Amino acid sequence: MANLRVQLPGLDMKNPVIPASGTFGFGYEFAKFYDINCLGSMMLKGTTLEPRYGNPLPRIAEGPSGMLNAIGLQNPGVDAVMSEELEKLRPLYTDKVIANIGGSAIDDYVETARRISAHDMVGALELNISCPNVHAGGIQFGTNPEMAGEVTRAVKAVSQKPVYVKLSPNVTDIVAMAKAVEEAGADGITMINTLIGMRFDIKTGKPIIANKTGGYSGPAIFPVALRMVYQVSQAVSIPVIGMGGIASGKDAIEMMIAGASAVAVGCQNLIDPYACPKIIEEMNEILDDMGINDIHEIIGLSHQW
Amino acid sequence: MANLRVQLPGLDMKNPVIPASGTFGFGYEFAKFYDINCLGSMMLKGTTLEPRYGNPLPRIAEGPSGMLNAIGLQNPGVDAVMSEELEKLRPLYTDKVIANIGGSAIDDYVETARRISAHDMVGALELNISCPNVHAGGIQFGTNPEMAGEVTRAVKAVSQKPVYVKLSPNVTDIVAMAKAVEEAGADGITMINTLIGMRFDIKTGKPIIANKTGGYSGPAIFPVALRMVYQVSQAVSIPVIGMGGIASGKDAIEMMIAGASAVAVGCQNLIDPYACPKIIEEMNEILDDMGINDIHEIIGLSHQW
Amino acid sequence: MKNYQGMMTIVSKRELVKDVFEMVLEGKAARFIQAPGQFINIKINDSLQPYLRRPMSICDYDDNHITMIFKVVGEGTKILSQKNIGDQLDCLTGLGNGFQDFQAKKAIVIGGGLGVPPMYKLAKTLKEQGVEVQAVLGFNSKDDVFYQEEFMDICPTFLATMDGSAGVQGTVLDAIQAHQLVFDKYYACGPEKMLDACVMAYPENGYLSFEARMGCGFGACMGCSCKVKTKPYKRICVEGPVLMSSEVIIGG
Amino acid sequence: MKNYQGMMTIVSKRELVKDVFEMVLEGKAARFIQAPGQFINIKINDSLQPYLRRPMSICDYDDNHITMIFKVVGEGTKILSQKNIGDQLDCLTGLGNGFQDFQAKKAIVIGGGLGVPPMYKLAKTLKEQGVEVQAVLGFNSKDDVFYQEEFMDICPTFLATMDGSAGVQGTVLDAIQAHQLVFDKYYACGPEKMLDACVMAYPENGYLSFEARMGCGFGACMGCSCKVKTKPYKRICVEGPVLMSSEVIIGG
Repeated sequence: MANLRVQLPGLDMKNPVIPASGTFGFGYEFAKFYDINCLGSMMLKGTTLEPRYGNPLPRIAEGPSGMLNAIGLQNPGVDAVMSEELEKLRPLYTDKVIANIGGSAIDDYVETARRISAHDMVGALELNISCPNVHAGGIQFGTNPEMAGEVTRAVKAVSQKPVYVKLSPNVTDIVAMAKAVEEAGADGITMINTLIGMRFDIKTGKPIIANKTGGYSGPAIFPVALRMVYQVSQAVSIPVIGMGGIASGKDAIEMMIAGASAVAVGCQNLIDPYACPKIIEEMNEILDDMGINDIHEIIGLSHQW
Repeated sequence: MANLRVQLPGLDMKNPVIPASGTFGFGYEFAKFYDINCLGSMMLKGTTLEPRYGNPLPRIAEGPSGMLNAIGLQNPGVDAVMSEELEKLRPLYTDKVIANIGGSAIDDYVETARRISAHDMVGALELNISCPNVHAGGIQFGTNPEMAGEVTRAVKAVSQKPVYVKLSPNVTDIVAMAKAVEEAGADGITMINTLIGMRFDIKTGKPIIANKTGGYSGPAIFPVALRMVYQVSQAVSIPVIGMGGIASGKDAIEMMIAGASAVAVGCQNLIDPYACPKIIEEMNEILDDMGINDIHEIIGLSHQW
Repeated sequence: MKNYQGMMTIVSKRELVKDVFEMVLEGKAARFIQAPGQFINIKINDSLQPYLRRPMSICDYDDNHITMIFKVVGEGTKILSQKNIGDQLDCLTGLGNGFQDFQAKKAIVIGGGLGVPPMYKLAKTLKEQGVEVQAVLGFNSKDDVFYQEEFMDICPTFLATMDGSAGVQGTVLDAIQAHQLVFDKYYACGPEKMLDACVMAYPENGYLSFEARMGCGFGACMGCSCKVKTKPYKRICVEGPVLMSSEVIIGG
Repeated sequence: MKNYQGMMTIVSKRELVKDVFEMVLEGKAARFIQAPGQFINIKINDSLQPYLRRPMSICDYDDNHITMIFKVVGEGTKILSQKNIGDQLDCLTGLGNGFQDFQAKKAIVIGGGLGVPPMYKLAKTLKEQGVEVQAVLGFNSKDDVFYQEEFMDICPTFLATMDGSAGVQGTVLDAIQAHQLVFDKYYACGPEKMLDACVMAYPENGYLSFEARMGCGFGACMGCSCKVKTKPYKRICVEGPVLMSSEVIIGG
């Protein structure tokens, strides 16, 4: 069986499979399905300085091979996440987790990062500068290289843990965004966040999602994610955690071939709560069939062409 | 049965269903399947000043609910299109067609437009400033508002027919692009072109498409297209022809509810050569069920919310 | 076998009224159901279409069977209605809190339209617990009525239809008043309008089962959170679908 | 009935060798086929997965039947191989130019691997036209050989395998030389490497059937255009899949 262990800043992972933020709650919900210690790490639900209820319902719509969501960063706030949610997770998961940080203003990001980066269970931060579902809620940081660099620099200055920046695909030049956050000191990049989409009720003409627009994710966005990871992983020297529509071990391997050093699994956790363990198993089988001994052999395999 | 007739600059269409450029050849290929006079209009294969062979093979890859293509503007050149392709089409189609113009430099666009806009069968031009598959081939015009305005203005100056500009979704701010071409004199907007994507052969790590990246289209991109048409149709006063993953009459109606004054059907023509007549029939049935007498009642129906 | 998940086989299927189907599923996953009012979340196809699972209320169940009743309203339910006996479905079962408080002398179960099914197993359970049960079932019209006989076999059952073509004309509340029904606890499932009306008419001693568009059905995506008086929010899929009347925020 | 399109029913299915299936389809759409070497394009599922049709060569046909042979190489062919007798498939038929020139005294049909099937109907047609036919079939190894008997019933048939486990060791060209086969016209279908080798060995009097990833299969998308000596390009799906040896540009 191939070696799946990968080391990334702040994360020593037994395998490169990570549930993506917002599709895994704070982890413990999945412990009733399987032993979550099989996971390389996990990205926690987006956390803000203050508690947020988020957007009105409906927050979910469906698309071909994907779904739209507009949750709006619902979370109990950073203090409650540390004192309650992470304590519920502590007995269930022994490796380090990735805290996902959201916000509307730089000061929010900074203070949230300062507090949660001090938590012993947190191995790294994921700076979400690309949430499409919060008005004045980060998206502007995710589409402007200067602002992306600015918030990254500010968070890096206070974080006790490595900082990964989550990039939005809704930009003209994803490489410029990646270089900006690398230059600002990011330890890694996670990508891609959701594509902004909409659906309408044809009877009333009303947008199905109360927030009108939502973030589109699932297999439908996989080819876009592969392309952007391919471009960015060749343009920066920090590791990229690839995500966007990964639904199988084959998808995960294709994403790493594109240049990802690890993968995050999003929507598929919602369709199949057993998605992550299945994907880890499938990766093992495929690597064995391919006669590959170490997962590192396939990372960026496409760059030679 | 509801009135489906829509009038757009240069086009008096018996219904709002138009096969999209690049999925319908020069029209006559489909005459062996059905009487193409049932179509509101048709968008011809992208035409350039000089003949182009296009990209090496493979040019096609598959994705979840969609396909990637990198044809590279293969076409026999504007003169052969007028003297040969359109003459083959003439006996088969009586309404006006939309000539799609591609290029690498403004002069190419201008000269191609000058020539083909004089053709009697051509009712309007579609200016493709967003082809993702030609290196230095239009895409830069499609991502920069100033350059988009510049090429639009230049083509408008010589065109004898109304000019529609085809927008790329691979931008941060689609509304800025739309406003730029409107301000430059565009008579209409067609959107969206394809999303840039990739797929890889996991055995070799090689990109499946010889051009490496390809344009991703099909139902997978439908929610993104709906969102962009919704945003643009409210920001400009010229009509929008909506496209991107329309595969059914219901999809077509949802696209018009989003704000499109007509729709273009792309990939679905490749999956089902009978797609367009089926979609026209389905639209009639749905409008009857909804008790709608005129298609205009649903155009932009979502904007009230 | 995996927790909460399993393949279940369609062993019976019948159309009760136009577009409303009763389906009985057989499989071990049924044993994860612990209370009436819990729901199952079904992967309609093993393809990507439709993409999301479809949450379905449970009408009746035992250790190896689940009876569900659904109406064809869209692509997913249409495909489901075309499945045949013997076909298998990937199901997540035992989801949600369900109805757990059976402490009552005289209870009333209120079902509106597709909210009727979960009331069936609930009525049977209450009766087993020695509670005196009455049922009020609301429909749009006579042609939409289903499961009336099934309820009558369990308890006194009263009908309401909006057009008056069967039972009392009007809402379930009109029927309760018309028949001057007395109760010390009520349980309701139906359209949000109906549930809101119940809460306004009877703010106390009620349990109401709510619906919401869900991403996952098991608490991961926060797609179905609604505001309640007792907490900042509850997830319909985990802390719900059953809420206490006293904690419901109308339009929450 | 629609031109070129129709639902066809699977009436027989058998695994010839590992992962290689022969399937017979029945339906009126078969009558649109006009020449051996034409192909059909199949919608494997009525769902969005897989999205594209799958082009398949035609091994044999009559007015109401199509025999095809395919190998399970990916998702689409895997799903197709799991279809059952009685299942229906949405097919576009009679696509491509096919083999149309049967003017020969002594012809040789050359099939490599999954390029063997279209040679079968071609060999039968040539024989009917009074042409003396010989067949050379190339495979990787003995275990991959299929349809040898079927060809032997029609004409002298020679085998080549890369590992020498059956027939001549080497390529189809090695077999032609080893048996010193004489011919005034040849027809070939197989991997691009094999076709290129044929063109280099025999630049004249040959017809070769090429493969390409296709978007549509009927000339709309330009996804399969290849450069040829006679025109700027030919679409494999319309002006092909059969090209003359004299017009082929190696690696075109």
